[in-house]
Amino acid sequence: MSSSNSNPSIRDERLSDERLVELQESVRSNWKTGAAVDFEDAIAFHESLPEHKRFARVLESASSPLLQPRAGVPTLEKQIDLLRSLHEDGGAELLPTTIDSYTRDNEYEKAQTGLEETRSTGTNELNGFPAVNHGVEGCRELIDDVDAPIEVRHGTPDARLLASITFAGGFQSFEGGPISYNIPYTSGYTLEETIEHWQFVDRLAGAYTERGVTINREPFGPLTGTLVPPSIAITVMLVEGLLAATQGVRSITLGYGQLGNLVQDVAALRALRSLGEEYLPDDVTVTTVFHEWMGGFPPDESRAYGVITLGGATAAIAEPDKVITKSPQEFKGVPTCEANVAGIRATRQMMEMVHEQSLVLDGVDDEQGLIERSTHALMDAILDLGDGDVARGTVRAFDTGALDVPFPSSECAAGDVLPARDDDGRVRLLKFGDLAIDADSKEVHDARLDERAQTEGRDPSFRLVADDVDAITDGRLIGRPEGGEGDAN
Amino acid sequence: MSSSNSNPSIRDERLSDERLVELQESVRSNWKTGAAVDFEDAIAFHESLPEHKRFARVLESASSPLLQPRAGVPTLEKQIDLLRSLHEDGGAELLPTTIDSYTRDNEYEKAQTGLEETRSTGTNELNGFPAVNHGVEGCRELIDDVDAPIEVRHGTPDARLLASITFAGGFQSFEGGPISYNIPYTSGYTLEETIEHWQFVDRLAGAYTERGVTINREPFGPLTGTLVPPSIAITVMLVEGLLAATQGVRSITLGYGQLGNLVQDVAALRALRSLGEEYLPDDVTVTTVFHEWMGGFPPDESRAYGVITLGGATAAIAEPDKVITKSPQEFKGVPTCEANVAGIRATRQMMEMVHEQSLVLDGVDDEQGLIERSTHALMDAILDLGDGDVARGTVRAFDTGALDVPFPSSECAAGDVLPARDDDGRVRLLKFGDLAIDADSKEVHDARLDERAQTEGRDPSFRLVADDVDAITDGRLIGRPEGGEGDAN
Amino acid sequence: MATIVLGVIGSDAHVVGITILEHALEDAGFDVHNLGVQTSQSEFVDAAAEHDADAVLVSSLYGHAQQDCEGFHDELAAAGLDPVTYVGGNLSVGQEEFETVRQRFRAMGFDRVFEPGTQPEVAITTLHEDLEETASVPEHVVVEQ
Amino acid sequence: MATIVLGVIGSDAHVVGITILEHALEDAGFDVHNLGVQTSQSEFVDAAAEHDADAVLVSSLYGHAQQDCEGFHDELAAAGLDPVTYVGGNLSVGQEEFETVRQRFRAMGFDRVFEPGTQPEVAITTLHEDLEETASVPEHVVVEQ
Ligand code: B12
Ligand code: B12
Repeated sequence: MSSSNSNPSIRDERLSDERLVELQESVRSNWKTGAAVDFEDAIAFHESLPEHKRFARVLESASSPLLQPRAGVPTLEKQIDLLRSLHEDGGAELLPTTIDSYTRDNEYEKAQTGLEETRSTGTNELNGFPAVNHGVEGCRELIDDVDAPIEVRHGTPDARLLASITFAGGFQSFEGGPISYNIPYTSGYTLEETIEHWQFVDRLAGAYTERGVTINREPFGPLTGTLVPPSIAITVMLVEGLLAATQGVRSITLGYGQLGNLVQDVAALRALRSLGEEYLPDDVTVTTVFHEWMGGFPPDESRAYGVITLGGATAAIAEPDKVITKSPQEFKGVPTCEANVAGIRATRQMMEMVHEQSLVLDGVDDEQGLIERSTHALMDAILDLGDGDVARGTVRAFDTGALDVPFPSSECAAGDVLPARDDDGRVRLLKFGDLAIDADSKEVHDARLDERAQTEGRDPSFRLVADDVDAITDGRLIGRPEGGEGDAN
Repeated sequence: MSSSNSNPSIRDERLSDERLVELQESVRSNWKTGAAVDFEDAIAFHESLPEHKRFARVLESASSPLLQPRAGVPTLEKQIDLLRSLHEDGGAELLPTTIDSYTRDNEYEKAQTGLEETRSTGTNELNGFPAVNHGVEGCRELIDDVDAPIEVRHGTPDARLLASITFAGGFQSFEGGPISYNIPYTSGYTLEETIEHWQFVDRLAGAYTERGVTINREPFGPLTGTLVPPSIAITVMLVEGLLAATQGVRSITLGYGQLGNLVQDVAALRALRSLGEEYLPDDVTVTTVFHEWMGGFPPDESRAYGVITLGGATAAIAEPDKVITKSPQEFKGVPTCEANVAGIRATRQMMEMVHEQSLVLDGVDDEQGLIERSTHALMDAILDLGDGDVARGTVRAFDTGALDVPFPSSECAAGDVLPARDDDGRVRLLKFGDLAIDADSKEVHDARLDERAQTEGRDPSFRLVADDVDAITDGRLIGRPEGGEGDAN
Repeated sequence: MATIVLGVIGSDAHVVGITILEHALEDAGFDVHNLGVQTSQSEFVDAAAEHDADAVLVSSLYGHAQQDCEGFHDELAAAGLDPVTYVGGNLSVGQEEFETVRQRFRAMGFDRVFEPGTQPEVAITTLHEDLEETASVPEHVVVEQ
Repeated sequence: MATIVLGVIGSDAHVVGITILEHALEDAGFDVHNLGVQTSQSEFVDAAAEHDADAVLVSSLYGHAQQDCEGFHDELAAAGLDPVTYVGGNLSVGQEEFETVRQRFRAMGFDRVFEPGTQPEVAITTLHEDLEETASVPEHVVVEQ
């Protein structure tokens, strides 16, 4: 059961100028570096940046998918080196700065300790870059010293101070959103709280945007990274896109994480783009990002390359605007710079080779139709439940289970949906809970999973789900029981 | 101009029993280890082998593509370790023993020196395993100590002694053929000579086969590994298959090397199988093998993985019976065992993930039709030129240029055909020389290359061919001029 | 049947692993109390006391396990508890050798330290082994999983 | 324009590289004599003498370059020849560091040693450099390609 009440006061309304200033004042006092945040000074800094460091401009004007890895280390010097190397050796056109877990928890004191320990011991005691502790000046040094646009990537439910400091520090792209950085990333916040927090972040991005400094916002598409059916992921993207647009965001990158079935992934990326165009206001520039497989990786680097390059092939066919690459060391821990470079280069090789070919796959249109129909049903339910207000509707939808996510960390989502792969490896739902997708779509899911149950001669159960979760780690796509692969292919 | 005369005496006829014995006697005297060859004793040894070491049986009964790397080191002990590791760590179902270059030249004395130097210095002074020098006993030790079927892979124009010793030594599969191990591998033999040599090898394999010990034979499909159009490669496969069948070979694996365009590669593998069934006698079991990219590799391992895994994806769709894997160290030199294992594992991961999916690609049937039509034209020309005799016809076809191979090492082929990629990355012919493919097929090649010339705004020339040869090394599929990619995709 | 307390420590939110573990342990017949993600040391200790847990299984994926587990065994001792303790997941930041990591967590008091990707079956087998006789720390265990 | 003799030494049959080199050198205006693959030392020496070559370019891909090139410069000297000599390709078996390989072939008398994947343009540039003054071995070359 969800902990939020079902009569939420939250509304999808633009925060007033006064409220923005008021909130900014209170937020900046949360850690000492907040004092350095000054909007006018920040605008001036952004205006001083060359064209090729303007995130939205670079992303939106690209003619083929740009590559961006994930990467963050505690110290400024090492972060600069790391990003330079990813750009120069890896050829990443867009760069990341991944934030450490303490900062995500707003535990700046602990982050400070970790940063200082790292400086004294030389080994990384944080799993990312503590941008709040580095402050506005630290961020600007990073922006100045690295020759490509950089995005803040994190997982912070309450990212208000992080946004204030990194925007002032010159970053022009910011990942996350009230659902996508709540449900997979924390158990400590209600959706109302995170929607409120992200309204501030988006409103702040909107304020910069109004002044001609476009801040790109990127809802986190993969959610829990674990067999999330496309319609659920896309619905969350649309909701977060709508909420951001209300606050004045004009550059929105909707995301989706590789599931591993080529047809389904291509269909989902196309649906993401077309639904994004359909639902988001005309004055928003919609781009899309494809994340290479976000679930559990194979333990060895060689097999990890197989997963990564399948992502590259998918991207070459679907042509999203951006691809977030994985490294071959994903299984074990935060990757070395070399491994990150290797992930980018392997992806690029595959993409370049496949991109030249006009590949037309059977069944993409049907699958896209299914995804769009289910997503429409979910969006309808949300808007209904909210009496036309997407913020209220979202809270109620999660409360009632009309919207749900598999394997949520947070209790905001019922967690009653259970995904499983069908005989073709496409992700379907085994259990719908109270999910508000249409009956036709449900029939498709049921029929496809029945096929699989027959192929394998076993009843669908949690065991099957667990097998599917492990499958790619184990070197396969579908978690077939030993020796029971059937001959349906 | 070819050095062979155009009125060849060679005929596609089965060598008599007497001739076989006579040749065997003379061949075995070429190096001291030949003395140990004894047919009856060899049959007994083969019969003592367990089922899972019988090459043809394992290959022909497999339900999905088997993986086989390339690998050979000079000493027996290290070769045993290497193969065990490829089998156990890499999961290769079929194993190789790649022979060193001196043995390929029948320079057993030099191979002996290299072997002895390797033993004393500990560093590998040969680029493969000198099976003749190891002799029948050495080979049997290898077969006994390794728990999977092993093939002899080499590149030897005159492999008569090598075959005699390795067959007696327990190997049940032998790569090569009179054209495929002549034209790309040497400049020192006429086709008549190599056909004669391989008639002996095939006849010997046939003699074992008659006694119930099936020796699998595998013509080398990739030829020069460098942009060989499918119809040319397949024609050579059919010719070598026919010649082998005449001598009594009953298990033939026809090969094809990845070109990088998915549609063309899938079409070619399907054409290879169907033409193999069409041309080869009914009592021959035809299987197919797909070689991962045989041309120049990217220098860095990460990008090499992109090339290798695209091969894996292709294999998963086309489902040949066997896949020969490459290692990520291909560019630089003979790979370490670990790199070889990595190549197998990356391939496997991609294959397993893609194999579960039913992927139907547009255009495969058309491309297959084109390949089959061109191949029929080439086969017709050969049989015409030989007055129905494929051996004589082949010699004459190469003499006249009716059959030709791009970038031949040998003067037996005119080398007047020049390949280039079309706008979609499929390999076409820019120059046909006197190649006997039909006018319709030529029109397709011309039209497709015109498209590309237009996209790039440059006239087709050797420069374009050279750019295409380098393209994959440079991280692309098509050798576009800088900044001239056009927007045809 | 033995009682097990299970959770993800610190501010780590990786939930998939413990969800799978929970199901597997329940299927194996254990009485499982899954505290979920982002569980503090004291929540672990309280739950262990409340349910009189035979074993406490701590999961940590995100790399901050060491900081999060510091002093955990003192807390348990202070509460008068001595359950079998396991820790598993991706226990350090980066690509450190697992053996080094294991030593470190062993020194912190964990009875067993599991490497990334440990299958539930392994946990079940060792739980059976370790909880066979008494619920106290088995001194005889030599072969680490 | 300078005269160049080009070939693949020993029993190596890798022909693609020299075919590309031949075209590129010809386009750059050199007088090129391509001896093809599987060229013996004496074939190189004879051709160099016959055409009065300014430079001899030896290619080797298959890993036996060292054995194949042993004594090559003695043969040249014995024939009274002293052309600029280059060697390039995959010069050793396995994954040896290129710097070690370079040292070895320099010691054998080659003026320049080129690593795998060297572009024809590089060869052309250095040929221009090395053949600029006289056709003798340039002592001033410091930066190796
Ligand atoms: C999916 C995933 C996510 C999802 C998690 C969704 C969710 N809510 O669960 C998302 C995308 C949200 C995410 C976020 C983050 N992640 Co994450 N994530 C992964 C990933 C890819 C798979 C984890 C997984 O679900 N595996 C499948 C399950 C079934 O396996 P498992 O968790 O390993 O558990 C099994 C066993 O290990 C064992 N087990 C686990 N614990 C225990 C305990 C005991 C006692 C025993 C016996 C057994 C046991 O049993 C389980 C069942 O078989 C891993 C890398 C990988 N493994 O491939 C990274 C990884 C764990 N994440 C990592 C990081 C850094 C993060 C972030 C901090 C940063 C970021 N990238 O945004 C955030 C942290 C957020 C937070 N507050 O915790 C790192 C950790 C690095 C390190 N330790 O050095 C990893 C290793 C990726 C990497 N290489 O950088 N992540
Ligand atoms: C295609 C190929 C083949 C084809 C060759 C077809 C043919 N007749 O040409 C086939 C399949 C027949 C083949 C056979 C063999 N090959 Co082979 N082959 C390759 C491969 C994949 C590409 C070579 C190529 O064509 N590259 C493209 C051209 C354009 O580049 P290039 O040759 O490097 O040449 C350029 C530059 O290097 C430079 N250059 C070259 N020489 C020189 C010299 C000078 C002076 C200068 C300035 C520049 C220069 O200019 C060229 C133009 O840009 C390479 C690995 C790789 N590079 O990816 C292996 C490779 C060269 N082969 C190898 C081996 C071992 C063999 C075999 C012995 C064993 C086998 N696998 O069967 C046989 C040898 C047969 C024989 N007698 O020679 C090894 C060599 C190992 C080593 N040195 O340690 C390699 C490196 C593969 C590997 N990693 O194991 N091979």
